[in-house]
Amino acid sequence: MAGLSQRLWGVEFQSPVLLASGTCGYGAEYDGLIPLDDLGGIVTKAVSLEPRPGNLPHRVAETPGGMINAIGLQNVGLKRFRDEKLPWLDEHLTKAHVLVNVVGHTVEEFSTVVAGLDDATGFLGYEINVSCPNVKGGTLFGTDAKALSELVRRVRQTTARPVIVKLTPNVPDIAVYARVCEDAGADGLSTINTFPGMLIDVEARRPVIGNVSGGVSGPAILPMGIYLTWRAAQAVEIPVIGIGGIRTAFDALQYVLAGASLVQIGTALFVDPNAAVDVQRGMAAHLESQGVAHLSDLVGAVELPNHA
Amino acid sequence: MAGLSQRLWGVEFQSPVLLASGTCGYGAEYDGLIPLDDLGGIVTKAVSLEPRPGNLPHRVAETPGGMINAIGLQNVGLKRFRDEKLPWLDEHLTKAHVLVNVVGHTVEEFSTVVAGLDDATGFLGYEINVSCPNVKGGTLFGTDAKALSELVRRVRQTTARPVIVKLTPNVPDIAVYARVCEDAGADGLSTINTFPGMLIDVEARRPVIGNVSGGVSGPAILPMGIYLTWRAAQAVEIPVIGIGGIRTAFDALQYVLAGASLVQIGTALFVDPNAAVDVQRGMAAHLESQGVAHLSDLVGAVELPNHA
Amino acid sequence: MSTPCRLPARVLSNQRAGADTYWLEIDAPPIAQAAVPGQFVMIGFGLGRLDAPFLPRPFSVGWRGDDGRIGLLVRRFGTGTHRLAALRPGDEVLLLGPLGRGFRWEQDSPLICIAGGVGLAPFLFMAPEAIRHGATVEILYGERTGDRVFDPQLVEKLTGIQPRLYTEDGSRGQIGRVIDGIERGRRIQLFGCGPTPMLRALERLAREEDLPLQVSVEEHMGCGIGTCQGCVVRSVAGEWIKSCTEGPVFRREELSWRD
Amino acid sequence: MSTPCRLPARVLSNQRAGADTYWLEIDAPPIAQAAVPGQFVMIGFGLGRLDAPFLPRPFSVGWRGDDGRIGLLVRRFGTGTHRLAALRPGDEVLLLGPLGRGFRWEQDSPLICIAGGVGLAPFLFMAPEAIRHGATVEILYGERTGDRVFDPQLVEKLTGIQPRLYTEDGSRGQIGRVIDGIERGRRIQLFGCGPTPMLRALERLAREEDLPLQVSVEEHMGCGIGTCQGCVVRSVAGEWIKSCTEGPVFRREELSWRD
Ligand SMILES: Cc1cc2nc3c(=O)[nH]c(=O)nc-3n(C[C@H](O)[C@H](O)[C@H](O)COP(=O)(O)OP(=O)(O)OC[C@H]3O[C@@H](n4cnc5c(N)ncnc54)[C@H](O)[C@@H]3O)c2cc1C
Ligand SMILES: Cc1cc2nc3c(=O)[nH]c(=O)nc-3n(C[C@H](O)[C@H](O)[C@H](O)COP(=O)(O)OP(=O)(O)OC[C@H]3O[C@@H](n4cnc5c(N)ncnc54)[C@H](O)[C@@H]3O)c2cc1C
Ligand SMILES: Cc1cc2nc3c(=O)[nH]c(=O)nc-3n(C[C@H](O)[C@H](O)[C@H](O)COP(=O)(O)O)c2cc1C
Ligand SMILES: Cc1cc2nc3c(=O)[nH]c(=O)nc-3n(C[C@H](O)[C@H](O)[C@H](O)COP(=O)(O)O)c2cc1C
Ligand code: FES
Ligand code: FES
Repeated sequence: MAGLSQRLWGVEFQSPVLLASGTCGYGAEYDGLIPLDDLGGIVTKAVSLEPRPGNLPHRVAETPGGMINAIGLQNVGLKRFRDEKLPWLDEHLTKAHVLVNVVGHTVEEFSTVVAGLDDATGFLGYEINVSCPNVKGGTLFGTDAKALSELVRRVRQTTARPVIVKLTPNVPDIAVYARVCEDAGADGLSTINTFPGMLIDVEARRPVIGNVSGGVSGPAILPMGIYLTWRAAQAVEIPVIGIGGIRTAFDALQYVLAGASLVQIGTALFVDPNAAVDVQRGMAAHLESQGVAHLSDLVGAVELPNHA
Repeated sequence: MAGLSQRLWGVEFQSPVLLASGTCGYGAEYDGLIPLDDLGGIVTKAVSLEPRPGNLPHRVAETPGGMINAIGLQNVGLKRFRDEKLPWLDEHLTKAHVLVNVVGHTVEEFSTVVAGLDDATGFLGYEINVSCPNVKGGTLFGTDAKALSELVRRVRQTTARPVIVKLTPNVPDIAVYARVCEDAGADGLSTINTFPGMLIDVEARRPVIGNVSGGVSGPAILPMGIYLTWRAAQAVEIPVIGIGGIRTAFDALQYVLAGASLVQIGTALFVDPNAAVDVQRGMAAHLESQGVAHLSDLVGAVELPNHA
Repeated sequence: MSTPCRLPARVLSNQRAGADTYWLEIDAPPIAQAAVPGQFVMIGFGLGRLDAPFLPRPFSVGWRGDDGRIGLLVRRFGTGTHRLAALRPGDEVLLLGPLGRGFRWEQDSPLICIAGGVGLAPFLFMAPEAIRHGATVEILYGERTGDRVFDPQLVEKLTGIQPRLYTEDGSRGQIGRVIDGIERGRRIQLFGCGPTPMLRALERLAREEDLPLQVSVEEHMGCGIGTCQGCVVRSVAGEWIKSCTEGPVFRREELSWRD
Repeated sequence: MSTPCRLPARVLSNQRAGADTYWLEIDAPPIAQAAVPGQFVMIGFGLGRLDAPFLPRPFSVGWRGDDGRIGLLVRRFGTGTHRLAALRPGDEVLLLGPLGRGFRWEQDSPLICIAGGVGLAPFLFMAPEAIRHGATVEILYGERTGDRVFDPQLVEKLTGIQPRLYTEDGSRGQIGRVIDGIERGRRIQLFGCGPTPMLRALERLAREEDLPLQVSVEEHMGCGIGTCQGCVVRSVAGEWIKSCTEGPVFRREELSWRD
């Protein structure tokens, strides 16, 4: 699958397909089930400074063509992540890259997590999560251009590794936030995180989700994700990672044509653990059948009609 | 279906179920196909001051669990609407109510349309569309609190009829815009319009939709619509109309429990013209089976967990 | 035009009639009775499912039986048509139809029907109807490849006539484009259904020869009944008009043929 | 625990075994071989469709045959289980399993299995396995109404024993709650699977009588393999722990039983 490889942030990605944060744990959970190291990489569950307990159940439920989740960023915290999770990744992933998804309540917390990981081995860079809808204040940075800029600047100063910012879809114009990140020194963008959603158990007259609302992901959000990725990619020069509802190679290729250099697969993994591997294989087959030598030839290659 | 009736804006709605703007034309298209006058009402296709030509095809396509449309507010304009479309509604709908969906580029245009219709018969009030993602600048009012406030104030001054404002989902917090509308004198809110989305034809490397992007509707957006309706209803005292992805009575009841007094059915009508009639019947059956005397007893009746 | 009817209906049979090509018969008496050639139905599965086709898909009424059945010619194209091609007898579908305006013809000159691919469908219905009323009908039928050609025996059975066949690869019938088969300098009525490039070529020919032409156009449809404005084509006046209610059949003079 | 396996598999049979209750047999040799009682599978349809169940659903392995088949007891509940209940022989499903930690037992005292509703499933698998290894096993099986009772002949065939039956409406078996059938003051091992109120009552009893108890819990699941953190229950230490990997079977001491 030679055509799938790309050089980004100074390293080689053997494939554009990564596993999305929160849907692949810390990698080890997939050990033996899928060939993790053959993928482009994985993005870890969010890591915060202190362990977070997470939300009350139910935390997940199915929605039409997708799912809703309100995990509440339950995670083991910086120290245990570094001591217990990162070593496994370091040892087992030699070709696939690891991005560490980072969350925090304050600029300080974000930068402390980054500083606390930076000299460890086993990962490439950071995906800064300013867009989780499932915790109070979770999208604060993602919807406030000034706070976002300050955050990205600070993280930028803290590390020389790639800093990718994961944007929220809940803004009038994602291009604005994409530019803010680029100007503040981000190396890339991830678009998109989930949409806030809610389900109600009509008989019980109670929210289905313990946290009342949660984030909607899965095929249902595919067209929104493609649009927002296109908007973001049009606005910046840095690479964009396309996320949202990808199930098939064709879904992924839509993101690529819209401007994504890499893609992430989330919810689809729950439906079929082979999803990412199959998407990757399908993308390679498409390149071959269309006589395209390199995937990068397709990045952003959507042709707009003259009138647009 | 006595339990379904409600008094709102000084009139009786025999049912909470309306047909959504843009999915039921000007009503006459359904003549003979479904018993329009048995419904709560219909919301017309957007009416602008001058006729609008609309966007290039393709204008519609299927998405996972929904659809995307970019009609571009093609409509006959104020004069022909008043002369050719309203009389049909006036004559044929004696029990169902009509809301006229109004669009404009400027505050002036909105208020001119409202002023131009206000003394006509055949409709109850206005649904002010500040949220169409398919025309350039179409969501300007919907995402700018100051402009929105000015617009609503102006329309409020122009008419004594009910003024309902249809909000866009593409904002960090819909509660803010809901309050702005209430404070400016709106009589109600409609939540929500479509989400911007895009599809790409991978073989042709072109957007599927002539307008490049469009608005996503249908079951896929159900949980987002319920959430945003809940947020909006929590923020204001005026009635809220719940919209987004409703297919079944249970979907509609989720909106009601979240705080909607009325609901609108859009995309589902394309799948089955009987959708609204069936939803209405199913809601009545639910009230009966649960021993609920009036639908209004369920409006906003979702019980939140103690911790929330 | 009669009011269309919403009809849950059962599939009676589904047979393969060529590569990626299926002939579907559905029990739909009210639609069979009311339909005229060139009209279409929206076929879907109702609100109980989300899988494509979630939105119903438009198909020309491809035939009608005296017993109330209608026939649809289905070519597998995307996800929705793959699902339709897999229908089995007894499966239930939700129909809406008959929809739109059909072909209109005179008895006084031969009807030449130009069918590109699945554009054959409306003519399978039109040919026997027109012949029954005394018209002379000829079908010129083109396919890209021979394997996709709709079963000639089935055509014979449904229409009583044999189309003149053209394939681009020449593997069956004559090699070449269907349009080249039109005899010039003769008073005929032209009817076209097929890919847009074919319809354009046909329009040019009809204009040059000053012949009457009606074409059936294809656009993505939302509702099929004129509410969504999804299915527009450019009118000669430069306006977007709805192909589901003003069409799908238009006289060539009604449409704008510029790009 | 062995690594779970992703397995496209065929339905061999599906029979109605009570009101809203189905017994599904699936050809799944690798899962049948590796499973232990109390483990579960995620069953779904893969990425080709969006209809519920879009996310796979967790079901206890309800039995295994020497020929590689597994049995699932499926109760129709919401949209997803309605679809599973409608599976026909030859249909393909996507399985992931075996998953989680199962029941562990000693040979030295009777095993009393308390099953509420579909909580019967894991014990249909466990009873014969334990009996084969020399244990004494009794199943106390409760249902709300008699019509839902899982076919006693099928239970006999699968397990070789007859559960003591309780229904709340008294229409079959004894009237009352299954928990009332537990004989006190005797050295026994308790195993519970069923609705949370039943498990709570069982825990209280086990605590009072100082008896060992293992329960299988039910939470909404996303992945089934520990990646999503969707399926948590409260541990005795007050932390949310994953029922898919730490459970679904827990010793009563591991969980927090406060509301
Ligand atoms: C009036 C009319 C009559 C037709 N009659 C026939 C017929 O007799 N036999 C036949 O095989 N086909 C016919 N078609 C075309 C048929 O409707 C499309 O092939 C079908 O909709 C494609 O669906 P899909 O899911 O397989 O394609 P996909 O490309 O997966 O569909 C994606 C989207 O595009 C739309 N779409 C794609 N192609 C078309 C198209 N050509 N026309 C309209 N919508 C499209 C679908 O509705 C859907 O929203 C007709 C179309 C029209 C408008
Ligand atoms: C470990 C385990 C073993 C189980 N074993 C069995 C069994 O042997 N037989 C049996 O009939 N049922 C069993 N269940 C319950 C079964 O998984 C649910 O009944 C089923 O998921 C409901 O799906 P639905 O689409 O019909 O319900 P819906 O209410 O329509 O589903 C909506 C959402 O709720 C989730 N959900 C609803 N109820 C449950 C539940 N009780 N547990 C988990 N998720 C739920 C679904 O995954 C979905 O996301 C088991 C559950 C677990 C966790
Ligand atoms: C269960 C679950 C947990 C998630 N946790 C995180 C998280 O910790 N950090 C984050 O940035 N995104 C998280 N996400 C969002 C995904 O990474 C992804 O952006 C989103 O699900 C859309 O992609 P998909 O449609 O392919 O799932 C989570 C998503 C799911 C479904
Ligand atoms: C084809 C189409 C046209 C629409 N046109 C309008 C419009 O003119 N004005 C408006 O306010 N909303 C318009 N909408 C949005 C709907 O009224 C509704 O808010 C949205 O579709 C969500 O509801 P649904 O999921 O039930 O379709 C349109 C939607 C569709 C699908
Ligand atoms: S398909 Fe909706 S107007 Fe023609
Ligand atoms: S179901 Fe995903 S962690 Fe348990």
